[in-house]
Amino acid sequence: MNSITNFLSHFFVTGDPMIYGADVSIVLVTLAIFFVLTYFKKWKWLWQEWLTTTDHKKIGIMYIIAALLMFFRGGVDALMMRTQLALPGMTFLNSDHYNQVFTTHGTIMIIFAAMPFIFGLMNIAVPLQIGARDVAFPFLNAVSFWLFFAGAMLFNLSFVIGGSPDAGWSAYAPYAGTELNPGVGENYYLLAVQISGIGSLATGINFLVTILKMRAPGMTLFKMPMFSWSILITSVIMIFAFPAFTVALALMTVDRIFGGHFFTIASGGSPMLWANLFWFWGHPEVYIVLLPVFGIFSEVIATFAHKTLFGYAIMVWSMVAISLLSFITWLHHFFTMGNTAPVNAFFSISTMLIAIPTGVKIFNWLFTLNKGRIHFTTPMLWALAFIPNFTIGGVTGVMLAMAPADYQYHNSAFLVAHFHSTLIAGTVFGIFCGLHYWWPKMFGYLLDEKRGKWAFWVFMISFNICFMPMYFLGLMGQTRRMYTYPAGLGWGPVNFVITIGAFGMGVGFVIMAYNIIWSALHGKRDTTGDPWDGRTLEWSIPSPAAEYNFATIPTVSTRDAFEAMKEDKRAGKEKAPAAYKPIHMPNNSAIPVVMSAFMFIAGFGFVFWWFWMAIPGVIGVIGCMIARSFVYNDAHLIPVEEIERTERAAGRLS
Amino acid sequence: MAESLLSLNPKKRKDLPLEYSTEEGDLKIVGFWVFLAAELVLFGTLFGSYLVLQSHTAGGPSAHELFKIGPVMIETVVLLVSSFTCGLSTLELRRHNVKGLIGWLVVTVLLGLVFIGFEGNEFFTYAAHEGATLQTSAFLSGFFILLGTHGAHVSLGIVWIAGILIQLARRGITPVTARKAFIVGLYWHFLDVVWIFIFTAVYLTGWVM
Amino acid sequence: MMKTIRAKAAVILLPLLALLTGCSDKIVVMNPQGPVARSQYHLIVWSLIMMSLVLAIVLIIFIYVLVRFGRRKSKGFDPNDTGNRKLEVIWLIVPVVICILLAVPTVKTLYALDQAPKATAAAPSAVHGKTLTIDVTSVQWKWLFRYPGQNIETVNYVVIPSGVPVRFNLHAYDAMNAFWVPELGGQQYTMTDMPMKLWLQADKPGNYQGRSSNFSGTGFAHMTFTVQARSASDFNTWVNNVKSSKPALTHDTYMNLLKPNTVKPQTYSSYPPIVAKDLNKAQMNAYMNGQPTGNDAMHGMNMDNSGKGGK
Amino acid sequence: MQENENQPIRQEHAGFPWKQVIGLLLSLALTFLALWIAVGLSLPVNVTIAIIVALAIFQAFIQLFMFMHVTEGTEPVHQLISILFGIYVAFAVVAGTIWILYAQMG
Ligand code: HEA
Ligand code: HEA
Ligand code: CUA
Ligand SMILES: [Cu+2]
Repeated sequence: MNSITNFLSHFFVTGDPMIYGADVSIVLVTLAIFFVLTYFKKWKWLWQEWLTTTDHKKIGIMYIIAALLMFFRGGVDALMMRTQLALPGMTFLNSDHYNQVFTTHGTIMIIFAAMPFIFGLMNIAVPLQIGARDVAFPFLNAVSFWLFFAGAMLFNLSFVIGGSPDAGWSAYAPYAGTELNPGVGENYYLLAVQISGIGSLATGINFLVTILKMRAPGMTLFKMPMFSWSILITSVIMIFAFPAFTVALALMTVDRIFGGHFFTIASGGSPMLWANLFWFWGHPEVYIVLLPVFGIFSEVIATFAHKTLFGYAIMVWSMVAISLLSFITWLHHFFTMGNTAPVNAFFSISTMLIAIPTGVKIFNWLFTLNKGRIHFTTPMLWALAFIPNFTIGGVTGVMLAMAPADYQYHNSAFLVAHFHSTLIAGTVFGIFCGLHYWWPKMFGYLLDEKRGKWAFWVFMISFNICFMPMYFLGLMGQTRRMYTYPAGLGWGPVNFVITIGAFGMGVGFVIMAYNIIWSALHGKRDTTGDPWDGRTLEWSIPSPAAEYNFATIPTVSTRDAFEAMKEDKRAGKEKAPAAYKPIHMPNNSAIPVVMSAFMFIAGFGFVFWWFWMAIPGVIGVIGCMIARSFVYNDAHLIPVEEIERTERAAGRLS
Repeated sequence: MAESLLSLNPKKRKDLPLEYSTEEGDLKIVGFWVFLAAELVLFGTLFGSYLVLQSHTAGGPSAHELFKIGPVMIETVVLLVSSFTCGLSTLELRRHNVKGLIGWLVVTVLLGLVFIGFEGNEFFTYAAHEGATLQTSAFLSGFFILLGTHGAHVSLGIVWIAGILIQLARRGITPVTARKAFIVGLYWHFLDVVWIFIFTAVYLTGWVM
Repeated sequence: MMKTIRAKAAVILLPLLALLTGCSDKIVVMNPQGPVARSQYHLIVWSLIMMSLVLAIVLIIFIYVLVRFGRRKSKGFDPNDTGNRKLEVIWLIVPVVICILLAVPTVKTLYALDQAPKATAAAPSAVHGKTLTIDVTSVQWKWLFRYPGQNIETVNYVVIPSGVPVRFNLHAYDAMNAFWVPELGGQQYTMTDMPMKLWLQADKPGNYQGRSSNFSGTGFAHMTFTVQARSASDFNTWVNNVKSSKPALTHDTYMNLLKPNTVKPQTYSSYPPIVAKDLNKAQMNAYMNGQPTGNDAMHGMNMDNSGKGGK
Repeated sequence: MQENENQPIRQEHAGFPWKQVIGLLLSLALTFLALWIAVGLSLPVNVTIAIIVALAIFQAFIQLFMFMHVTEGTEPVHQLISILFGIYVAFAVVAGTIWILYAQMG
C-alpha cells in the first residue's frame, strides 16, 4: 500500500495548486468532449471526416487548431514567467517551477506551435497554389500530422504526470543528464521532440517532392508562387537539419535511458558535443520557421499592393543562399565555449553573411510596395508591421554575430529580445498574416476586418512595449532563465514595463480568438472564392475547395497565374474549360492514427524506463508499417457526375 | 482513362523501366532518394560524434586494442558481395525475370543475415570478453551506436526485403512490386556505402591511431 | 498609421543615442571598467552606429512608400514595375560593405582578446609586465576562486589587483556555467572536461558584480559574486591578512562546498591538495571510491592545463 | 493506375552484367588497398587518413553510379541535387564538429 501511494505521488505531480487546477481542467475538458461527441452522435463523423483523413486541407486545419492551442499554452507559460519577473523578489513561482515553465514555453512555442502552424498553412496553400490535387504522399502526410500530435500530447502530459523538463529548450548537457537531472522530465523532452521531429522530416520530404513533381502543366519552377518557393526551400532545410537533431536526441536518450556516455561528465563524455549537435539543427530551425513566413509576406504584399513581386528571381536566389548559409553558422550560439580565434572568426563572418540575402528580401518587399496601390487589410497590416519590427530583430542578430561583442550579450536579456523580435515579428506576425489571408479559403467566410485590426494594433504595440525594453535589460546585465532578481540593480522598472507588454499581447490574442468566434457566427461569406483579388491559383477555385481541389487542372503560362487568367477573361480571351474526367483520390486510412497511438505508448514507456510498455509500442509501430505495405487498394475514383454536382453547388457550373 | 492525382506530363516516363511507369512510382523513387540524402546527414552526425569521442576511452579499451582484422574483413566482404547480388536482382527486375529477381534477393537477404550474425558476434565478444559495452566509455557509446544504427538499418532491410519477396511471389512483377524491389535495392546499396565509411573511419583509423 | 510609425522610430532611436553616451552606470555593458570590456564596448558602439544606419534606411523607405502609395487615390501606380537590376545590385553591395566594416574590427578584437590585455599605461611600474592567475571552479551554485600563486581560496568573491591582467582559468565541477563580469569584460563558459581561460583587467579599484550567465539549475539565479579590485599594495595587504587571520580550507569543508547549495562568501588561508586537481564530479566520486581519476591527462580531449589545447 | 502495365520496357540490360561485376571487383580491390595502406604500410598518420578517406569516397561514388542508377528517372536532376546537398550538409557536420571540438583553447 505504502509503495503504491509512493509511486502515485511521484507519478502525478503533486503539491502545487496550479497543477491540481490543470489536472481538474484536463479531466473536465476530456469529459466534456466525450459528452458532446456522444450526445450529438459525432464519433463516426469525427473518425471518418477528420481523424482518418488524408486530405491535405483537412490535415492543414487540424494542424492549425492544434497549433493555436499550443500557442495558448505557450502564451500562458509566458505570462506566468512575466508575472514572476514583474517585480524584484516575487514569489509567484519558485525556482524549479520557473525553470520548467521557460523550458516548456520555448519548446512548445517553437516545436509545437510555430512549426505546426506553418505546416498547417503550407498544407492548405501549397497544393492549391501549384495546381495539384493533393500532396505527393497523402498517407505520409497524415502520418506526419499524427506523429506531431502524439509528440505534443506526450510533451504536455509531463505537466501533470511525472514532471516537466527544466533544462531549457536547448537542454544543455551535463545539466540535462541523469547525474544532475534524475527525474523523467528530460525524458519527456527527448521522446516528445523526437517523435514530432520524425514527422517534420517526413513533411519536408513530402512537400519537396510535391513541389518538384506535381506542379500544374506550364508552371516551371520560376513561375511558381513565392510561398511555394519558400516551402520548397524550407523543406530542403528540414530534410537536412532534422536528421542531425534526430541523432542528437537519440544520443542523449541513450545516455539517459541506457546508460551511455555521449554527453556525461563521467567516462569521457563531451557535454560540448551536445551543444554542437543541438545548434547544428537549432540554427537552421530558426530559418525553418522564418522562410515560410517570408513566402506568406511575399504573397500578401504583392496581393495588397496590387503588383507583381519586385525582383522575383533574386527573391528566390536569396532564399537558396540562406538555405546554404544556414548550415554553416551554428557555432554562433556558443561563441563563448572556449573556441580559438580562427573558429570564432569563421562563424562570425558566415553568420553576418546571412544579413545580405535577408536584406535583399527586405528591400524587394519595400520596392514591391513602391508604385503600388496599397490596401491596408488585416493580413496586410501584419505584413507591413513585420518589416520594421523584424529588421530590428535582424540587425540585433548581426550585433550578436560579432563574437567579441557577443561575449557581452550571450545568454542575457538582449539575446532574449533578439530572438523574440525575430520569432514574433517574423514568425508569429507571419502566421497570423497567413491565417487571416487564407481563412476564407479554409472555411468559406472571412475574418472580420474591424476586430482583426484591433487585435493587430493591440498585439503589435504590446509586442514593442514588451521586447524593446528587454534589449536594455540585457545591457544592464540581466541574464536569461533567472527566476528572480534583487532590487537595486535598476532592473525592476524595466521588467515591469515588459510584463505590461506581455499581458497586452495576451489581450491582443484574446481579441483575435474572439474575432474567430464572432466571424464564425457573423463573418462575411466568400461566394466568389477570390475575396482579396488574389493573384495565384488557390483563388481560382471555390472557397472552401472541393475534395479534389481542381475540377480540371489549369494550364499555366506566366507567374501570378490567376491574375493572368482574370486579365484574359477581361480581354475576352477566356479558354473554354476542359471536360471533366474521373479523378483518382487517396482513400482515408486509420493506420496513421493507430500508428501514432503506438508511438505515444512507446514514448511514454521509454519516459518511465518501462520497457514492458515501450517494446510493444515499438512493435505496434513496425506492425503498422508492414500492414501499410500490404495495402494495395489505397485510392478511389470520383465519377464525373459527382464532380459536376459539386461544381454546380459551388456555382461554377450552370 | 482516369485523370490521375497529379498532372505531370507522363510522356517522358514511357522510355523508362517499369518502376517509373506510374506517377506513384516516379514520386516514391524521388522521395526515397531524398530520404537517402537525409540519411547521409543522419550518419554524418553519428560519424562526427564518433570521431570526436574516439579517443575518449576513459581508461577502458581503445579502438586499437579492441578491433580484430579478421572478422571485420569478413563482414566487409560479405556486405560488398551482398550489394553486388542486390545489383543483380535489380538487373533481373529490368529483364522482367521474376525468378531471377527473387533468387538474387534471397541471396542478398542471406548475406545480410550472415553479416548481422558476424556483427552480433563481434558485439557479443566485446561485451562478454573485454567487458566493453555501451556504458563503458564515450568511445564505446559512439562505437556501439554508430554500428548499431547501421546494423539496425540492415536488419530492417532484411525484414523489408522479406516482405517484398512475399509480394513478388504472390503478384509477380507489376509496376508496384517493381517499384518496391527497386527502392529496397537503393536502400541496400546505401547501407553498403555507409559501411565503407564505417570500415574506413572506425576500423582503419582505429588500427592506424 | 503614419504617426504611430514615426513615434515608434523616435522611441527606438532616442534611447540608442542616450546609450552611446554611456550616461547610466546601471547599463553595465556600456560602462566598461577595464581594457577588455572597453574593446568590446567600442565594437558595440560601432555596430550600433552601423545598425542604426541600416534601420534608418529601411524606415525611411518604408515610411516613404506607405505615405506615398498608401492613400486612396495616390498617383504613380505602376503594376509593371517588377524589378530593377541596378537597384538590386545596390542593395547587394551596400550590405556587403557594411558586413566588411563590421567583420574587420570583429576579427581584430577576437585575436586581441586571446592575449593578455596590455597593462594600463597609468599603472604603477611595480605591476608592469606582471600577471595574476586565478583558478575558478563553478559548483552548483557557487563560485570557488583559487590563487595558486598565493595558495589561498575564496568563495563567491574574488579580489584582484587593479591595472594587472588577470588570467582566470575556468573549470566546472558539475553543470556548465558561464563566468560574467560585464563591467570588466565578456563571459566565458566553465566546463567539466576542459579548462578555459578568460583574461580580465580592472582599470581602477572598485567592486564589480559578477554572475553566472548559463543556466545550471535551482540556485542559478543566486550564483553571483563580486570582483573587488584593489590597488596593488592593498591587494598584497589583503593576501597577507588572509594568510594570517583566516582558517585553512579543510578537506571536509571542501567536500561540503561541493554539494549543490548556495553559500555566503568565504575566505581560506590555504587549501588541501585535492583542490588543485580540478576534479569534476565524476572524477571526485571515483577518487572517493579509491579508483583512478584519470585527471592527470584530462581524459578525452587530451587538454593540458598550460593553455595549449588539442593535440 | 494499372493501365501502364503493358508499356514497352527497354531491354538494354541483356547480356553479361559487366557493370555490376566491375563494380564489385573495384570495391573489393579498393577495400583491400585501403587495408594494406592502413595496416601494411607505415605512412604518417595524417597521410594515411587522407588516402583512406579518399579511397572511401571513390568507392562510394562507384556504388552510386554503378549500382544505384542515380542518373535515372524522369528528372534525375532532383535526386542528384538532393544527394549533393546531403553531401554538403554531411560534410559540414563532420568537418565542423571535428574542427570545433578539436581546436579548443585551454
Ligand atoms: C526566426 C528566428 C530567428 C531569426 C530569423 C534569426 C536571425 C538571425 N540571428 Fe538569431 N536567434 C534566434 C532566432 C532567430 N534568429 C533564436 C531563437 C536564438 C537563441 C536561441 C537560444 O539561445 O535559446 C538566436 C540567437 C542568435 C545568436 C546567438 C547569440 C548568443 O547566444 O549569444 C546569434 C549570433 O550570431 C544570432 C544571429 C542572428 C543573425 C545574424 C540573424 C540574421 O538572419 C538576421 C538577418 C536580418 C537582418 C540583418 C535584417 C534585414 C537586413 C537588412 C535590412 C540588410 C542590411 C543589413 C546589414 C548589412 C546588417 N541569433
Ligand atoms: C515562436 C516562439 C516564441 C514565442 C511566440 C514567444 C512568445 C513570448 N515569449 Fe518567449 N521564448 C521562446 C520562444 C517564443 N516566445 C524561446 C525559444 C525561449 C527560450 C526558452 C529557454 O530559455 O529555454 C523563450 C523565452 C522567453 C522568456 C525568457 C525566460 C527566461 O529566460 O527567464 C521570456 C520572458 O519574458 C519570454 C516571454 C515571451 C512572451 C511574453 C511572449 C508573448 O508573445 C506571448 C504572447 C501570447 C499570449 C500571451 C497568448 C496567451 C493568451 C492568453 C493566456 C489569454 C489570457 C491573457 C490575458 C487576458 C492577458 N519568452
Ligand atoms: Cu570541451 Cu575540450
Ligand atoms: Cu542561430
